[in-house]
Amino acid sequence: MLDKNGIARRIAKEIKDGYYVNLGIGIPTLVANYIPTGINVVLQSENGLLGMGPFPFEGEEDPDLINAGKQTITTLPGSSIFDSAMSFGMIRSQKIDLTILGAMEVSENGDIANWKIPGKMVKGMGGAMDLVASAKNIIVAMQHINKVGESKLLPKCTLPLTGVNCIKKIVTELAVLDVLPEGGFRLIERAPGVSVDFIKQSTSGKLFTEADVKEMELN
Amino acid sequence: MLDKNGIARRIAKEIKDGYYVNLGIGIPTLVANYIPTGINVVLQSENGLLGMGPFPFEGEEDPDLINAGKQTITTLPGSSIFDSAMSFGMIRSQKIDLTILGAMEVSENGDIANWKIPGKMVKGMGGAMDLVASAKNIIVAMQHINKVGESKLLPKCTLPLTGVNCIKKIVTELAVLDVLPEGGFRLIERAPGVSVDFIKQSTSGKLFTEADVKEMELN
Amino acid sequence: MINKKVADAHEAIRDIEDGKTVMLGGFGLCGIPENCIAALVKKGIKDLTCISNNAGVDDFGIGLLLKTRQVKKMISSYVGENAEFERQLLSGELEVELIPQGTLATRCMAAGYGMPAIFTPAGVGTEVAEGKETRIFEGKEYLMEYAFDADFALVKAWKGDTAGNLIFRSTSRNFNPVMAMAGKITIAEVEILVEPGELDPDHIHTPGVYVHRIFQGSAYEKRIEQRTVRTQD
Amino acid sequence: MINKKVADAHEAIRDIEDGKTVMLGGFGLCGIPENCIAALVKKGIKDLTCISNNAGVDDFGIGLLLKTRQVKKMISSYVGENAEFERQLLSGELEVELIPQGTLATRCMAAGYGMPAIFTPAGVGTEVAEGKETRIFEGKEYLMEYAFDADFALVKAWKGDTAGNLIFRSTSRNFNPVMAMAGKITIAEVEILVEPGELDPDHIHTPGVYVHRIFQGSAYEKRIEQRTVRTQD
Repeated sequence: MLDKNGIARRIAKEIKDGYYVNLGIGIPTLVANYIPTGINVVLQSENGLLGMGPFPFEGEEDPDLINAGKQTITTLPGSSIFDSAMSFGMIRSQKIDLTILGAMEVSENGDIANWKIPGKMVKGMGGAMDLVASAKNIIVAMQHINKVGESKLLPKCTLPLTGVNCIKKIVTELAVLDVLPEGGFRLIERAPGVSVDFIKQSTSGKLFTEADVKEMELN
Repeated sequence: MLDKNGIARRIAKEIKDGYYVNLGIGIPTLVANYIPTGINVVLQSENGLLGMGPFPFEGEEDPDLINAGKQTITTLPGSSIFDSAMSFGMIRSQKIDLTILGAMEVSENGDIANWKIPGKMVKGMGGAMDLVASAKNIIVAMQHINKVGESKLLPKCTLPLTGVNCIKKIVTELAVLDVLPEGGFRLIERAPGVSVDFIKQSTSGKLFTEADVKEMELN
Repeated sequence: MINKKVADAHEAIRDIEDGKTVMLGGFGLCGIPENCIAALVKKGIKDLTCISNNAGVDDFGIGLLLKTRQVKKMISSYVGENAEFERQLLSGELEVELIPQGTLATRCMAAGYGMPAIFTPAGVGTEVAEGKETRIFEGKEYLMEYAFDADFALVKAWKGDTAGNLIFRSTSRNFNPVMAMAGKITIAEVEILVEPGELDPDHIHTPGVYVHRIFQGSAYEKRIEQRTVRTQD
Repeated sequence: MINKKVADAHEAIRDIEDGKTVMLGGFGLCGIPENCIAALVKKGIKDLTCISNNAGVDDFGIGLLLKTRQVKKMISSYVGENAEFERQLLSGELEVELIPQGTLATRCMAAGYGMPAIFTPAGVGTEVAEGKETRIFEGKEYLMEYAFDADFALVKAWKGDTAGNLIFRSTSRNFNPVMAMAGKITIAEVEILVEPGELDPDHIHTPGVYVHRIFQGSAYEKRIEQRTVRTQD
């Protein structure tokens, strides 16, 4: 079973040389720490930055330079700044190769719910609805099972949706899964020490498995 | 009767302090020469400049700095450069207070034709259709009568239209006229030495005149 | 050039009255019009509809206007960092309209660009789409969203000149340029106000035509919402 | 950063084939991709659909492609300065679609901003409106115009870095940034190509994400179409 950093490490392997990538808040942010050396990737922050760098050194924080999670960050050589309209313009026009974001639920037809829990204070969808509706390639980073032991991979989302028919791939503490165009989850890899049966039990939506499901390689 | 510079001089009197103004090619361009001192006006050139200055001195021409007539120009302190989409964005959102342009025909309901003569080579409408469809305040600078002696102020345009129901004021070699919201031209001023009768003869569209039509003041 | 300079925030907001719709630039606490917000608080104008990506924190940014109950409605994409906001919302004192961040930005741009409506896929199939016109282009569904209609836009730039030209610094740019274009009256506060001619025309982000009043702000706190650092290796 | 640098115009346009739709930046002869045009002429690609505000003059700009009859169709707002253009048009060799300049610019921007269509009042009630959907917003009529779909965009910037970031100089900016956003493949030629980090992120007009290939052009003629001067007093 993977911890959050393990999920981030596995997702990092999906990133190809030359990708522009938007990382959501939470586990997706951790992905930046595991991008293999030799792979040139540009991180987009939807508040208006391409070429996001690491956190600043203590004392070098710039209040005018934050990411979409409102954290102080740095820029890298070759970065560019733009306004929010252009930022979502490039998202909508699919110039961003990969979007990685968290979810509360994903359904077997690729719907995602990650912004609202009825009865709880709503914080807002931020840029998530734009990202999921626009991106050609979305990976969800999430826990397979919620805190009360229920599967978050469902036949149908129960929470208000963020986007429909948009998720292609999911990486959880248990597995890597594709969302099939015709509907259903396909088990691609299992986490180290996790059995296919356990993944089956933990997946409430339709799950397709093959005879031999390989274990994730994390390096 | 006014010459081209006279028409430009009369139009310049319509420009108020604090106006952003777009000047078309031809007589409108001449208007810039007659803006009264003490009046602060910013000229927009729709190829992407606010704050257009005079022609450069010989030897100081910059091929990267032209106006919408493709003439070499200069910038003034406080000018700004932007792309063509923003340029027409500010035109459409009516940030430009006054548009001055030429016409082949204007009709009594404010339609304008100024871009195409059937049977002749069509050069294109350039930015004229955007300007006339967007501007809240348009003055047409034109000859009252064409080269074969026909009125250019018509009940209805005969040439393909550039825009409909958009012209509010016309300044010709003979007169200043308003286009009335309910249709028809209203004679406001006559050029020095020009009689109301002559203006009536020269206007094919419906013309409203008052008992006493004052002569233009040009200073 | 046309001189847009006013003395201070108080003069700049002189005609903002109860019940007006006001856009405020900024993302989180980054690039917010601190001086204008302080002046609105001081003036005590009520029943504002605020269009801003976020709602500030309890004691800073738009949070200051919430504390004094000057806001009737917030139109935002994310309002998560504010306990007073939550209290007012749950008690029904405050109305909130949540819209996707890209839709928010593009509806501002649409206003500045004279486009009455735009199409976006954001929110298709979600509750955001309820009651909205949808349309399919090349097999993909879009919502039609309308341009904003704001009485005022309050924006914060780094540098500006008295002709109203603005230059933003780093990610404090965010919503400021699109809101600057969208206000019927746009008020810009800047850290450094210079004379026309001191800014390179090629570097200007917001042309002065979009800005109606400009002043040099003072005492910028520029509070950091999430101070994240790494340690020297 | 991702390296977009290619050796020269020839390499940059390697996959532009007969029949493709190509956007070309520039206004008149100002800010046109001179090196790319020369390479297209040399390569002899035919049946191009060119989207460009103007069509050059007889012996420069897109006029060079017209002379060699490489253009099947021009989509422009103004094509007035070109005798060969006129000849081909009248003889039926060349197809031309004239569209309002603001519509041209905005249809480029729409493509770059992922907006399938936009609304503009330009052309309402004229022959430009023929066959087009119209719609009334708040009593004003608009045409719906579609985003362009161009295979390639060829743009010219002043400075660029190998990450594809572009900075334009003065009014040679014009259509270049919006076309840079709109091409499926965008090729930028620059007068000065530098390494990442040499351009101020706040000064960049076109972020590198929109640019697929970049090269340093050479031998820029930058011809002036209408040399107008005043005399020293």
